[in-house]
Amino acid sequence: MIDKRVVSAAEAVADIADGSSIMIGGFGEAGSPIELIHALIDQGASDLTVISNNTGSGQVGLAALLKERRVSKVICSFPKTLNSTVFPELYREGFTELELVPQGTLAERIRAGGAGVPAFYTPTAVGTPLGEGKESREFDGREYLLEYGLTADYTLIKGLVADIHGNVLYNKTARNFAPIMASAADVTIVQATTVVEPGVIDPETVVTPGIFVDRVLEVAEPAHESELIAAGECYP
Amino acid sequence: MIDKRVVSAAEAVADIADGSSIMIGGFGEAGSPIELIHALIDQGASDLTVISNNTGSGQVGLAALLKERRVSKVICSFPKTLNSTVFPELYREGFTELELVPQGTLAERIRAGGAGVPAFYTPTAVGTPLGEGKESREFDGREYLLEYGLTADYTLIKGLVADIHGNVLYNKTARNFAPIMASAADVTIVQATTVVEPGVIDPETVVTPGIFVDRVLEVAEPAHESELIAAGECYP
Amino acid sequence: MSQQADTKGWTREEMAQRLAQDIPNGSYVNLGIGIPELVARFVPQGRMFIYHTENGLLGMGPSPEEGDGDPELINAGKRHVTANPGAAYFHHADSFAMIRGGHLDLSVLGAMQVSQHGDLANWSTGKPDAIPAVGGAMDLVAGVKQVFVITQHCTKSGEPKLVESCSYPLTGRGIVNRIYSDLAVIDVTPEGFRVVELCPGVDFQSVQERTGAPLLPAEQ
Amino acid sequence: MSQQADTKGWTREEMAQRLAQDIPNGSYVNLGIGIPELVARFVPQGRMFIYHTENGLLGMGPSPEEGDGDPELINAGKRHVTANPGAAYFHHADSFAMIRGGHLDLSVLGAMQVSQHGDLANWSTGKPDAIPAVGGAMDLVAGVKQVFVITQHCTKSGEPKLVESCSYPLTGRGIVNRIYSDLAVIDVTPEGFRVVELCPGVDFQSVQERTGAPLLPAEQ
Repeated sequence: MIDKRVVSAAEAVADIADGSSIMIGGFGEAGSPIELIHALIDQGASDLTVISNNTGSGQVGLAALLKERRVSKVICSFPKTLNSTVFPELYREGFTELELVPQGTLAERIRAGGAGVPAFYTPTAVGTPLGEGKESREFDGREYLLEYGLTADYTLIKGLVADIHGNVLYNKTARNFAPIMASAADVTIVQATTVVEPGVIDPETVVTPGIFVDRVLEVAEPAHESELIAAGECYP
Repeated sequence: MIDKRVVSAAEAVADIADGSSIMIGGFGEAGSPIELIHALIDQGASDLTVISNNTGSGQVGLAALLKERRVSKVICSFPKTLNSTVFPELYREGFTELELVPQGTLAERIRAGGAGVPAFYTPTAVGTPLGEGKESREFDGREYLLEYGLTADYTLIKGLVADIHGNVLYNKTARNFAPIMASAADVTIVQATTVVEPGVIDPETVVTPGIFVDRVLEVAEPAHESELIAAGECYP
Repeated sequence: MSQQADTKGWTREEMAQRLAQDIPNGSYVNLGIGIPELVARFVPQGRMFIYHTENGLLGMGPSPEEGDGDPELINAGKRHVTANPGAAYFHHADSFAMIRGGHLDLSVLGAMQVSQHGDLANWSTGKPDAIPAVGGAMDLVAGVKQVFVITQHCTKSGEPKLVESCSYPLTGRGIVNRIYSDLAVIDVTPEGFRVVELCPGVDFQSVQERTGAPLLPAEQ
Repeated sequence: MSQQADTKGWTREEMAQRLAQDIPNGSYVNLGIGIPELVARFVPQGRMFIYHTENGLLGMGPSPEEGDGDPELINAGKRHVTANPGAAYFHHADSFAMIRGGHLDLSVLGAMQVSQHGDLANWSTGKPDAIPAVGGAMDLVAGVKQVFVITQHCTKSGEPKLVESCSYPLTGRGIVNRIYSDLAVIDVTPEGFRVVELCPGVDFQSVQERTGAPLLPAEQ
């Protein structure tokens, strides 16, 4: 009586409106939910804010979404990767705004957003240009910056196995941002290689509990960014 | 070349000095590291600060440590349980001080302590006696309290399986505070029912990575608090 | 209990069953210790709820057969429970992230007092010799989307539990959405307590007499 | 490179090997991208290090055979790696909790500049047309117990990288403990740079000439 499956990537992302904020899992190509991103390109939503560690490579997946000029802002720690030409052009042109956040601060802000913590203090970036203008405070004689929790309207992530209640397992370092992003969005959409009945996943090993997941899509043979790029693919 | 095993509970706790702060895992009897606590009683350290969700039951485990008058302060969310008579007496007498912390704030303070976050804001306890006198601040029109990260000199926890690098799996709801406490102490000591070689535990399922663990002790048949109490046991 | 019997109100089971009817299918629910635990017995036909217990389990199932319990599979009341298919175990920081982060749909709690502004007192009498113990109650009311209180309408000595202002120490301020008592279902609204439904055979006036603050009648 | 060859300094591999000799057995180590990655090739006899990669793996092993890589098992430099026995995967918040919480023993990083006060610049030239990208460098230097820098002593154009004060944007302030260059091993002390060891065949004066701040001689 609880079944979070959707039948297509198009259905999964159908309600994403212009102006939405979207967290997108992945560190490089590991964990990038390419099929969901491509469905979002087809769907047409624009003026998006994307929260993701990178900005994609080549002209597929996240880079393709940027190239289609759908993203007005990225919140990101490392927006240049090998084969990453799309974002630099949009950034220099002034089309896409960048909020650069240290990787650990980005992760902790997302975790805080999901955990109901509106703000926290961190030692990261004190005394650097990324700390300039930020509120700071001393604890035990050391300086820390105040950072704010981060939430989004949607999260798109890629799992290895999901059950129809939304419990998710990941593949190796594809886990990266997915569990915390799942917790920080109003609507979390998971594509998984295999979708199973409740009870198949050992409750001791669940990484993302179903409470954080709203929609589950089976994508049995997900594409890998590097393979698409090697094959010269451009999306759409 | 990395082997964190110790051969006895006595060796595991040998260096705990008077005045130490000690996090002790467990929620009720689930996850209570009774053998390590009993070794600490034998060892004799006193004037301890104990951070734990409860204060033990009967006259074994944590309750026995209290009864031996080794604990000058507890930081705790729920210091009264069925069969819990030791702490109430020490508290009324004024021997043991109590810092009462809401359960979720206690967990988050420990997690923050382990994660290098000196302080964070939480909505819990606003407008209640436990929020009185605390620094507060509004975010988006809602009031939050400033709470501080919590660390300790030692953590004592109970796992199900550990490897000699210190990776740990737990049994069901015995997991409770153990993973966060493991991250928040200078020295973390784990008793586990089974101790295995590296590679036996699937890296996808590790709950506490070995980086947080300093000593591993095999206790093949750990006692359960309720069974000891039913058998009329008192320690020592 | 005699007080309650006089008013011919709902039994505790009936209160729990009535509350369960208001929980949408697929809800994630945390049940407090005591009467709230009874709610798990009454899942309306065609619905499924997933129960969270803050000590680290989502997908909590019923109590095991006597003697089948695992001392390390317990609920927040420290009683033996089971895990349903689709369950997940997690540590306390993750468990309270679910609570504080607004991921649970409903928290059902008992009460010592509820004020007409939705303040809840359910953790301490405030007596000087009491051993203070709070557990997860303050986190639940601060973070869960909806808070339902299930309680006898009056104390054993006949004092109203629904009051203008709580005299006991608060668990949370302005956080109760709805109250299920043996006499009525009552919403906390910006205007104060509003009766949603009366127990059959119980009239508005008799509930008002047992309530320490003005009651508004059900909206037509 | 010709500049380096003139001074007959250590090769990159020798620098990495020299650094590895200073890592105690059982250390948890994060290796940055570039020269720092070479350190993993040189584990002294009788020791074992556990490598952390901030994208979510503790117990990182060497690169797989060409063609054997899993595109979802990569390091922070996005290269295929393997997982050793005893490894663990975790998400980014947990990974940076290890970093920020002071659980890693050592971070080895490259540098554009290091100041005599231990300030590090290694993430941005600060040029107006540069695409800023920081990754985890600022977290590593803010949280890891010790920070070792491994770097050529001078830039390709011969400018000193060890300076009085960094002209490039900082990664962190006062956080470098020791520098391994092709010419020397140099500590950052409260008094400034102090030579710990000179590359055989390189004299103090020639290192001083290539350094943008005063050098103190090795303590006897």
